[in-house]
Amino acid sequence: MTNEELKSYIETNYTSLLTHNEAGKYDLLFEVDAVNLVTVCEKLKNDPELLFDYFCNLSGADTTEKFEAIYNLGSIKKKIRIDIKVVLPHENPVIDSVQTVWPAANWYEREMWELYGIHINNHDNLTRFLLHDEWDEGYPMRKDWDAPDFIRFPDL
Amino acid sequence: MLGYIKGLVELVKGLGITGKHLGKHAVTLQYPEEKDIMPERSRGVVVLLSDKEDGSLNCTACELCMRACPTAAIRIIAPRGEDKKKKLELFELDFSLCCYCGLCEEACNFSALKLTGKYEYSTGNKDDLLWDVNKLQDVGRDVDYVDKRKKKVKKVAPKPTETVDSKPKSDEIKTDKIETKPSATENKTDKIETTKPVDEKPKSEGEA
Amino acid sequence: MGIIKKLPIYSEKIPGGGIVTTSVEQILNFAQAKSLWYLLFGTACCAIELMCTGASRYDFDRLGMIFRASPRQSDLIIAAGTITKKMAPRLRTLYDQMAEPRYVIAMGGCTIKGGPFYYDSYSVEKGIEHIIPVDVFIPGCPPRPESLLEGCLTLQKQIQQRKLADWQEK
Amino acid sequence: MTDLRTEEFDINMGPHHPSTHGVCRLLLTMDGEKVVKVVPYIGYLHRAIEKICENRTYAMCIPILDRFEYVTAMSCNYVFSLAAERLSGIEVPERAEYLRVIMLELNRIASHLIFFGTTAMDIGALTPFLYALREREYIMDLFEMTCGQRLTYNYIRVGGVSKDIPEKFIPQCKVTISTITEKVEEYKRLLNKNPIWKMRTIGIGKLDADLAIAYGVSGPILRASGIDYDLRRDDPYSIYDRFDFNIPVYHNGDVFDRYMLRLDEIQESCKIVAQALEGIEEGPIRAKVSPNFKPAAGETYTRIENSRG
Repeated sequence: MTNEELKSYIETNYTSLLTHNEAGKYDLLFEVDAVNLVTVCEKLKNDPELLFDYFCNLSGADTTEKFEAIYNLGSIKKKIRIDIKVVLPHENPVIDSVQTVWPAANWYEREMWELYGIHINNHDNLTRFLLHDEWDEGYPMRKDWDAPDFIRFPDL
Repeated sequence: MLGYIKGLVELVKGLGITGKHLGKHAVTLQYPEEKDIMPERSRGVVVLLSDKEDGSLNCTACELCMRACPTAAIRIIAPRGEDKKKKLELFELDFSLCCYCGLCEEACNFSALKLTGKYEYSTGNKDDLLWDVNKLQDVGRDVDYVDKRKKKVKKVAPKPTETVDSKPKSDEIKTDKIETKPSATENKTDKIETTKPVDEKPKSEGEA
Repeated sequence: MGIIKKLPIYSEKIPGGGIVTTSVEQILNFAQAKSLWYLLFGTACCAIELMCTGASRYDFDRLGMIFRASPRQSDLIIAAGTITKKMAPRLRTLYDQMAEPRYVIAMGGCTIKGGPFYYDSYSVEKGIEHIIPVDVFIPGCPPRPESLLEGCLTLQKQIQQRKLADWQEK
Repeated sequence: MTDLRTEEFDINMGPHHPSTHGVCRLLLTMDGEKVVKVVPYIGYLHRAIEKICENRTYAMCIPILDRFEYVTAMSCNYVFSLAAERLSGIEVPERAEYLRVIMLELNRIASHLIFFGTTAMDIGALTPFLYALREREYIMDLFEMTCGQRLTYNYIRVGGVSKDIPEKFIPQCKVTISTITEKVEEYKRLLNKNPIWKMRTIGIGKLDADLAIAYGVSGPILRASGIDYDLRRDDPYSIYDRFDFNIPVYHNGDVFDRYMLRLDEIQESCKIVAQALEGIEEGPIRAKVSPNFKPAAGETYTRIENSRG
């Protein structure tokens, strides 16, 4: 399935759920509401035409106004890829866990919670694991984060 | 039982393979006595290069290397003198930060610094790793390099006429080119002036 | 340790006792310098170079350096690789578990001052010197195996110049 | 003899353990010598590379990314450059693509050799370690000759590669490739039928296909579990579609299969390098990209087949 076929397929079958985003280059990028995330993911995984069974990556981003969570999905049988983006508000970002769909999401979600402070609903083990145990300086990957011993790159 | 015998046979076969190496010459390099010849592109310590003829520094204090450095290991202070020329006041390279990526060498247009094949600089004192301009120059004295500057010196020639003695020679050879290119260099210097990061750098580092 | 440290105090009271001190010093220092067993403590890129140094081409064993898996059997930590804030207490624990006299080599930029991770990194320890005392710093990112060998030779030289009086004080 | 009562107990392995070759803490629940449950703790080498790259130009990021995955730093250089190129639509010259493939595959071999050496060392055979790292040095020589460093290359740049290969690279590379192909056969003879090696690897650490997919396992481990999935063929990047190579697949998903698969992959990589050395032609090695390059707005996510998955 080529990217165009995939795009038209998704646009016809997932009209209300997924909206195409032009910013995505090379791979297709779709946006989804945080509320629908888990249902969409389940559909994508079980759709016999798509079969997105492979969870590649989950990345977070801080655009200073919004938080973004980007899910990179792949299908081993159909050999296609797709990116799904969820935009979250900067105040109290909360997102549902997709680890019931793909168990691989577990660690990525923990990492996102730890570094960006995006809270994950229904996560079974939301504990600190990248930073050291006594860490109490907030969420370091946020753009406005600062700490006393954090040395910024000198502006040369 | 048969399994054990088979296993033993296989073990002996494996030993045979190691045994083959017995008489062979070892690949080991007897380090302090014999040393590998470093390839030309080897990226060891950074040195400042000196002019091949009069031994003065090639550096023109343009600060391009400082801007290219991903770890901010290079620190240059070169305020403009009264004659609007940049004078190198401080050139420090911190080898505890340097990541030997070679971007400074690529950024340099004046063959002023080079990553050499030298690597033996372990020390018991951390402060020894902060090299100033003299040490960088001393280490680089015997380094052979291709001077890609020759043509460009003539462009820049109007700038450091006072300090560098080699300029008169270069001026003699080709005077035509000088006229064409000073405009470009002037533009460059203007740009640097507008950004004026020179004074701010030491402060920000001091605060950190 | 106590006996060795007090040896100069007692022996120098005897006429000619200085000879005993000097020769004991020389023998001890020689023995220490030529059989530095190091703890395999590799965390990042430098660990790969440490492995290369231990392997066929550079052969660490020639210098009397054999890797040990346990800190209790080793004289030397080669801190190879970035030490993060999460790892720092473990490094200290390992150092404390080692028997005296113990030495530390800081290999590579990260262990000296943070290296490429000095700026903008929230999780990297800016050098290991404030966790454990360091004897030799080897610059490089990562240092070549030869650099590491040279660093070890520097450490051996340092050890051979030590006096009995300051034998275990670090 | 009556059944001995066994009781489960916990063992803490790591973060510093001689056989982790890196840092990772495992909380093992053991039943005798059998591992019943593992809880991994990671983050001992979290160096905030993403945060560091936020403040740097694209050219400056590449040396930092070298330290990201230091066993195969070329792939890290490459995947970053590829992402930047896809964003701004930079055409990479032909020769540069060939050089990239050669370097990537050589680095894959180097990485697999480290796997082979250290795994065997941890399981109890020291000789393969010495052999594997001896061969790896030949590849390091090639890298050093080309870009000057042994481990952190900073070689593959946005738009091409940083330097052309020196003259003696191609003959030396051919010799290296043939030596390694030969030596892999020797490695196989050394270990494959060794009863101790077989006892300690066959049936150990089994990962079946469904679990592998569910947990997003990739690379050699996925293929050792019986899933024929390789991005070099299934999502082709660079010029991999021009080369003729097999993708080895094994079906048991245990340690032995992963070991066999990696040894096979070394030979396949040797094939690719040999073909690339034949096909390489003269030409420019880098598209025109300014040092302060910034790609066009947009976002892209790039995947490549790294040697470690």
